[in-house]
Amino acid sequence: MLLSAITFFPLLFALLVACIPGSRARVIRAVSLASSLIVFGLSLVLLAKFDRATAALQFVERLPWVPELGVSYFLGVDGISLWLVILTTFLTPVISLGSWGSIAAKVKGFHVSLLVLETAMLGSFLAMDAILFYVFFELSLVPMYFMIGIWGGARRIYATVKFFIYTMLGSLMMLLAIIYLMYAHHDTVGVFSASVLDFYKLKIPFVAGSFINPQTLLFFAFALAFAIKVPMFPLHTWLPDAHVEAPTPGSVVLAGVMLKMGTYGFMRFVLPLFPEAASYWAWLFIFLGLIGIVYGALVAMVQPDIKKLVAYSSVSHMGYIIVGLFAMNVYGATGGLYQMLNHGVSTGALFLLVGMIYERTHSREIVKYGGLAKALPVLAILFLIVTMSSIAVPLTNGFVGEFLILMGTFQVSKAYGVVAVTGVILGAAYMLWMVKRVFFGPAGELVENTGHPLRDLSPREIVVMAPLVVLIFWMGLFPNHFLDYSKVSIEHLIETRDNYQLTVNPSEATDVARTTPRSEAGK
Amino acid sequence: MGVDAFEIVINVVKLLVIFLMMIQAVPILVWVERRGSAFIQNRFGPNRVGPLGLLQLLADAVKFLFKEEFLPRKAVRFLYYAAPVMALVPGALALAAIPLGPPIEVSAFELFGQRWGPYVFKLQGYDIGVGIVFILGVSSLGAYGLLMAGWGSASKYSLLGALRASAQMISYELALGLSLVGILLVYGTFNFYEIIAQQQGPLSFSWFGREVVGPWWLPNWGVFYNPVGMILFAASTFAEANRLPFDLPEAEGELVAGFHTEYGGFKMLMFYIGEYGHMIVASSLLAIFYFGGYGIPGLPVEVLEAKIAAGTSLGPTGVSVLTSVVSHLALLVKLGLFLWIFIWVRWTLPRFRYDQLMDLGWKSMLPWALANVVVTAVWLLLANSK
Amino acid sequence: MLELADYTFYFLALVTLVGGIAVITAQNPIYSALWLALTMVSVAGVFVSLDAWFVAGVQLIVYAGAVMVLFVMVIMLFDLRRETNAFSRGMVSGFLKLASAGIFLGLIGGSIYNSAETVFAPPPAELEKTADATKALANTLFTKYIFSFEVIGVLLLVIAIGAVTLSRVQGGTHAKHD
Amino acid sequence: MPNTIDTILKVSLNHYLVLSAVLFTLGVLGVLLRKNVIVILMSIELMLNAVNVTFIAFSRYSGNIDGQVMVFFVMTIAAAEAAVGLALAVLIFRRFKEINIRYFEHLRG
Amino acid sequence: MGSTGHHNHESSPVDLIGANLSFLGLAALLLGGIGYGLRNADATAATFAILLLAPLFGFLFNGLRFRSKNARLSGSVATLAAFASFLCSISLAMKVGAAHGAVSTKFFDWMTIGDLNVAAGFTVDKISALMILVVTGVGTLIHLFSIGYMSHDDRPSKYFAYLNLFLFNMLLLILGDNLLVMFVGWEGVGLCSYLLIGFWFSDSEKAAAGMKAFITNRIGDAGFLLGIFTLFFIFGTVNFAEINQRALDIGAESGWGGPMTLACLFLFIGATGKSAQIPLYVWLPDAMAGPTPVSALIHAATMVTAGVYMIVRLNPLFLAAPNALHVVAVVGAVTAVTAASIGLTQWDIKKVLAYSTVSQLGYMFLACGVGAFGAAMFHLMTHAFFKALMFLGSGSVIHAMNGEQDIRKMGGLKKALPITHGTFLLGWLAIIGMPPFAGFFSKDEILWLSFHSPLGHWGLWLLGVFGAALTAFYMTRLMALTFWGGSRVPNGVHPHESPPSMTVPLIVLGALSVVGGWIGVPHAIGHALHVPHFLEHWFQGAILGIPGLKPASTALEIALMGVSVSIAGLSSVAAFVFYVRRTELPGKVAAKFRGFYDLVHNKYFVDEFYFGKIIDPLVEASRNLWAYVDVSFIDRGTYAVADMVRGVGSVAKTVQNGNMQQYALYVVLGVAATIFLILR
Repeated sequence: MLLSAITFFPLLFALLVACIPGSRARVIRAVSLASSLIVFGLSLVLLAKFDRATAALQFVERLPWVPELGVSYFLGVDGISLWLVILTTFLTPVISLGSWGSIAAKVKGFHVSLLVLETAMLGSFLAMDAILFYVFFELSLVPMYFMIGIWGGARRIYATVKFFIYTMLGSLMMLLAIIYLMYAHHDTVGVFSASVLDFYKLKIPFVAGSFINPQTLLFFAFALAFAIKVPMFPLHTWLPDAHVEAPTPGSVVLAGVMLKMGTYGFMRFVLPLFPEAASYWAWLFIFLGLIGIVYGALVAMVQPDIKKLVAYSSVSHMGYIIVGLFAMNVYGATGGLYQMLNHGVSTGALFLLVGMIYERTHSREIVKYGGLAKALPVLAILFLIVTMSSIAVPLTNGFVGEFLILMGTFQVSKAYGVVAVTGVILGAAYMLWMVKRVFFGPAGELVENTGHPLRDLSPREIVVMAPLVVLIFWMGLFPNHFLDYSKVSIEHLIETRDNYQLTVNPSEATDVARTTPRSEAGK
Repeated sequence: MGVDAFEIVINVVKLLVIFLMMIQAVPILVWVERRGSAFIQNRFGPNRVGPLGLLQLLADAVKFLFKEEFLPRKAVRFLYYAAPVMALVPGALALAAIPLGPPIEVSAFELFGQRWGPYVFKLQGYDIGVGIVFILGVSSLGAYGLLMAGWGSASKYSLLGALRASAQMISYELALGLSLVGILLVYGTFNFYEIIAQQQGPLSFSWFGREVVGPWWLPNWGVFYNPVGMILFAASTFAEANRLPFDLPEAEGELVAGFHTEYGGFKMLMFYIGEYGHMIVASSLLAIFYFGGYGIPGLPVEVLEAKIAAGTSLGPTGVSVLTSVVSHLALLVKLGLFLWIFIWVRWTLPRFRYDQLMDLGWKSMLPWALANVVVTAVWLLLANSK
Repeated sequence: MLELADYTFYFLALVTLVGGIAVITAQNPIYSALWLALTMVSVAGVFVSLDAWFVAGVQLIVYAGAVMVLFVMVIMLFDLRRETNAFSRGMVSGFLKLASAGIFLGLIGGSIYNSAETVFAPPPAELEKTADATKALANTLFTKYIFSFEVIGVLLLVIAIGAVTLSRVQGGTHAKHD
Repeated sequence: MPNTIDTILKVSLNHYLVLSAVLFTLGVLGVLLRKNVIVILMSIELMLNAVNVTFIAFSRYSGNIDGQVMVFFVMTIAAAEAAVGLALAVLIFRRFKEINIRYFEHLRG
Repeated sequence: MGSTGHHNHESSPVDLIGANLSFLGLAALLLGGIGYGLRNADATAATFAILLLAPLFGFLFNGLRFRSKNARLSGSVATLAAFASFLCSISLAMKVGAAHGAVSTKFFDWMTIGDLNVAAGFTVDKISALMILVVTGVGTLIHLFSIGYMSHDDRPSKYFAYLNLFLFNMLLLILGDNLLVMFVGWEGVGLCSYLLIGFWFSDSEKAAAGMKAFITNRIGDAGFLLGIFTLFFIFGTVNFAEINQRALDIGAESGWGGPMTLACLFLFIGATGKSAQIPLYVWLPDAMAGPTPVSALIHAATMVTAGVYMIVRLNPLFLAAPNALHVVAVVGAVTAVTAASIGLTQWDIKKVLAYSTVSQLGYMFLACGVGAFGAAMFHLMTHAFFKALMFLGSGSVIHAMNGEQDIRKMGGLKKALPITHGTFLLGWLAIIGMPPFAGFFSKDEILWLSFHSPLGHWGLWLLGVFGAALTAFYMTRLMALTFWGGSRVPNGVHPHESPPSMTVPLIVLGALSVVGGWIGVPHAIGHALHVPHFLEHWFQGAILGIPGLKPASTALEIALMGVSVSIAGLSSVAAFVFYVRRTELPGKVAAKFRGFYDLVHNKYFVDEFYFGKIIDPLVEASRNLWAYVDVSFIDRGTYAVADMVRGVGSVAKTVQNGNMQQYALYVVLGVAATIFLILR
């Protein structure tokens, strides 16, 4: 029940929040914060009970949903999804608290959206049934759509529509592929099933060198959905728009968690489900990932808008993750997973800080800034720390992930490694240049002429940032504390990739047998 | 064939009789009303024609019959003429479903060389198992008469009156129906005979599995079980019949005479008959549901029948007939009382304002009726639980 | 051998169909409504002929008594007179509409003709006494269909609120004047 | 010995179904052809009634009470539909002083 | 800004409470770390813990009260922290000496993934022992110096925090027992360098200089990373000891494509970045934007030598890749000469010293390149002494001149700043290689070995000597223009000697500049004087000897020594003539070789080349990428698809025209079709 509790508590709390009169903004905020903290606490229970010695699924819950089609309510967690779940539950209270400053209107709607979004995100990380996953995956779009569309900037409608249609397009392809897989399961086994575990058992025909064969097409269908979500290089243009228009909490949740749904999808579906196609086409994805790294960094460098810069840096960072995953060795995969968490923490923190700056000056144009470090020293320090994490200075979290990814890439090919490493340089270049233009130098137009003295961070804002900063260093200093939980799963994924199977933790198997959908269908 | 034909004949006769009863009752009621209002208002009333002005009824009838037929210009002929009939028919139909006394059991007898019977004649136009539902359904058709009249007259007063009337009827039908639900829960049946049968004898009910029996003179009437329902029902029937204090549809001050402004003569009379028919039906229902129907307090029908059988030397058929007649008289007494109350109220209370009327219906009576249902249901559950 | 019940059915069917045709052909909506009321009553009769007394009563109360009165009231309120062209225009679409309705009827009729004989060939079983039938109805409604019943209740509430909201006029008799 | 005509005329389930089908088709025609919103709503009531007849007939002929329950639900829905439909009609009328169905075209996005 | 400034001065209660709490927490952390070491391992672990955590503690202590203006308190804490580290360094060095080998400890496993197992492990061997002594020793002195230097600054606490952080990172770099921990320090010192160069960030150019330093370093770091990867995939480990051992086992590889050569070249890229060698030296002169003690500590004595240290650390590996060593040597020699030549024409006192540093670092790489790793370490040490001395001296001068750095506005400061002048003089003598000052021994060993080593070449020696001559010239020029001759000090500036906290370090360093070289007296001389080459003994076992080094004749060595010393001497005499006696001469010479002068004066236009030909085009290209690829191409493509869909939609929407009766018709048709399908 733990996973269901974690997944659906936010939804319940959303209902609770919805019952509070809209005028009681303080109560709403407090309840929302408290509820997301409760969910975080639950996820810590999950962490404490997690058995890190096995690659099998744990805490499995399985109930028939549409028994005729083998669709079930199937939740489970393994080393791959564990940290993403915790990342989600961790970031939500941070965002909730962080939104107190940036969301002034329609507070209730916002918090309801946030909590519903949390459920959707958690659900998609925990769902082990493809249809269930799809449902959560799509559900996550809706609150995000509202977040950007209601609390967004001037061009928010454009951004939301772009965001929505882009993501929708990809996931429709994925739905088709899922249906195909369900039928494939029916053809080989005789019953329908939408369980990812059953999908893993399928042998999907693959023809090297040809495009029109089931595995390749399915591979691309899934990959497209996730590549848009990530987003990968040529499909990334929705991201800067969405980020720029989104309110700060929306950006944080988008960059912090939602992008990870794409990379997680690669790890959970694309790589193990279509091993041959993934190996065969890995070059393409590494290539696009590398382009993403360099291209994202270069374009980030010339952005006139802080938030857009951070958004493009996300493109670059997500390029790393893709490259790491498609390196298909244990370093790349571990690094990729770690980088997902890092990016969630660091870019989330960056967006929060950018939001805090924006709340004070109401502009994000870099040229109007300068000398902010003098006016807002604490913010500047935090920003610098987060920047260091973002550009992967050692002893921050970013380094561990990027190092492992680069190492994995280097193992695949030295040339890939060399290209990927340029991202490290460019990353430092655009971030530091931005820091220099915003925080250093003589006081800029906005810093001087705000009409009121700029106030440094309030205690609340420090409380928002503190856990992120702590985590930045913790993850950088003691990566083993985190990777120990995922190690077995990732090694299992990499080593048995050609014939990947995921089992259910044997100690829980009896429960599953009792509620397996097949026996239900047989009635 | 034979049975069918016989039944049809009997039924037609019964219907005719009951219809005529209703029509005949109306002049009497009109007289009572006029005399009664005069009495209440401390004046004389019609007292010239015949003793106590009783012949006034005849005079009025003659006047109605011989008045000129006319059709207002622009009136819709069909609707104009159909409306009074539509006003009359539902009342009559409803009345036909009401049992006026215990069934007459005719033992088998020989006549014209044939063997007849045994028959059971019910003192009722026809027996429908779900009597009250039928009555409610039929009487709700009464609104059409008003609407047709209002529309067909091509007069604004009429139309407004008709709209008011029908809105009022729909509104109060809810309260009416709901107020009955409580007592229906108590009886557990729709059948009038069964309802009346249950009200014979002294007050007795079960309370947490214990049987409680009251003194012999206190009848087992519905009003003791569901007084709130009774009040609500009575009030709703006033509205349904468009009587004061709910006679907004024909509020003279505003609408001249409401939907029947443009009517005169016999058509007018038919509206009267419809209205009084409503009153009679409503009084009957009140009697049946809350006051034991044709039963006599302290003297259940069986006891009565036994006493008659013992006290006279009639055959079983005769006993049955006599019982029925006595019981019917009991019902008539109750009806007379209730009808008098209708009249009494009319001349006592002032008229509501329209929004007060609607507020009362939707915001007071409907919730009270609902609460009555719930409370009754809970009470029944508790009372019948062991 | 035809019995009274059969004649009753034919009479009611005739009234029903005539009423129905009149509803859709009457140029004046008020006649449509009145004809529809007639149809409702005769449908209630059909129900009675099918021994569904209680449903017939409810049909009278709800349909004939409330819904149709509402219609008539609204029509009268709008003062709708005879319409010069009561039917929507367009030869082609009109033909299409008629044709599709015809096809529809043909298909249903055909299916009735083909299937019902085989499925419901045995003569109908007598239902119990009406009172018992009503009880059985209540039992089914409040046990098997209790959830649907509740849902319908909620629906009605929603509809009531919705209808009130829709037809509320700003500054009506109940508006607060200040 | 009943003759063929009698056999055909002897009322059975099919007769009710045919009655219902015709009534339903009349309703469909009304919806398709009439312009007046209120008449269209009435036509819908007609169709619902036809369905009710079917329900009751099947219920009667299969000895199953569930059909009558369905009729209750249908009636409830019908009442609800009438309430909202009429409210909409009232609004349309207030705005356009006529209740042609074509005015609902203004509602499209 | 006055009000905001005032606002910032006052610490809010929250800040105070936070600072106190964190102070207590940090003290607990420090004690805990030490306790951990004491309990779990032994005194060694505890020593390591104190050595590393003391500066970290200082950083956190000062960093959390960064608003404080109390330079004395901040400086004292920081200096004490550095001094504690120094004491630990001595203790560790003694242990190493006693053990004749490395002393190691391991705190925890940092990363364990697949075959990669990186521990937070630290080791002191003879190389690093020397290094930590230099770093903590010189570091302590510079901390001390800074107390006086930064006493009037706005944010002294922040400054000392950064300085301590730097020390911590530098120690990580030195002590790490594997490449990754070294890389942590490697990047860490880069970060501190960035922060300290941009310490006065309100000045846009200073902030830019910091950024430039960091990014240039980043390029090197990228190379370093690639080197780590290559090494890991060759040897399956990142541990220094294991790498060196396996490199020894494999033996030297020939050719250019070998993995070890590649790894060494990658690592050398890292070294060029950190140690300011061609082509990545451009950041170091700009780095003079930082406070002068920072220049002394980071950009002269310690951080910039990290590249040299790294190569020395991996000397068996580099010896296994001789071609890589050749590259190192050539780059070193060329850098030595180029930087020295630029130094000839600079007017900024610190810039001269900066180019001098680059040049001296070139010597160290030259030494590495010819396999003379001991000599490189030797020069590293002596250079740390005299260059730190000279930077601090220049700091003293700048302090005295109220921030003026242009030597054209100085002159004749000898009288006003006697101690500064005296100590600076010792540094000068050391750097131009006058015996018996420190620089002489170390530089001479390099020159000799570059000539004599089988990995060396006479051409390298020639470059080295030429560089030495240039060094002597520009250093003398600096002395002459700053301290000697007539005063050109502008009116209103009254130079005065610095307080003791600044002069004491100068004196200590001056002494070291004199005696520092005596631990490595060359055999040619030492044999005669019966002075042993201490350093060589010390490094025995830690640094491999030059393979195939033949015994050489003492005469040749002494002759070459004489040549270089006399050329340097002549060169300084010439400079003295130019800038003290006949001050019109430099102008004439400059006019005569106008083109060449401009080239040199403008630093060979390297910055202009980097900016004009690489960075600006890259930024421009990025703009175009954004404008054309993102906005025009991808988005337009998306719109085109969207328009297509919209076109289809506009055709299809005629069906949905709002006419409900038509909808109803569709419904009826649909139902009919369904029935038909069912009946079929």
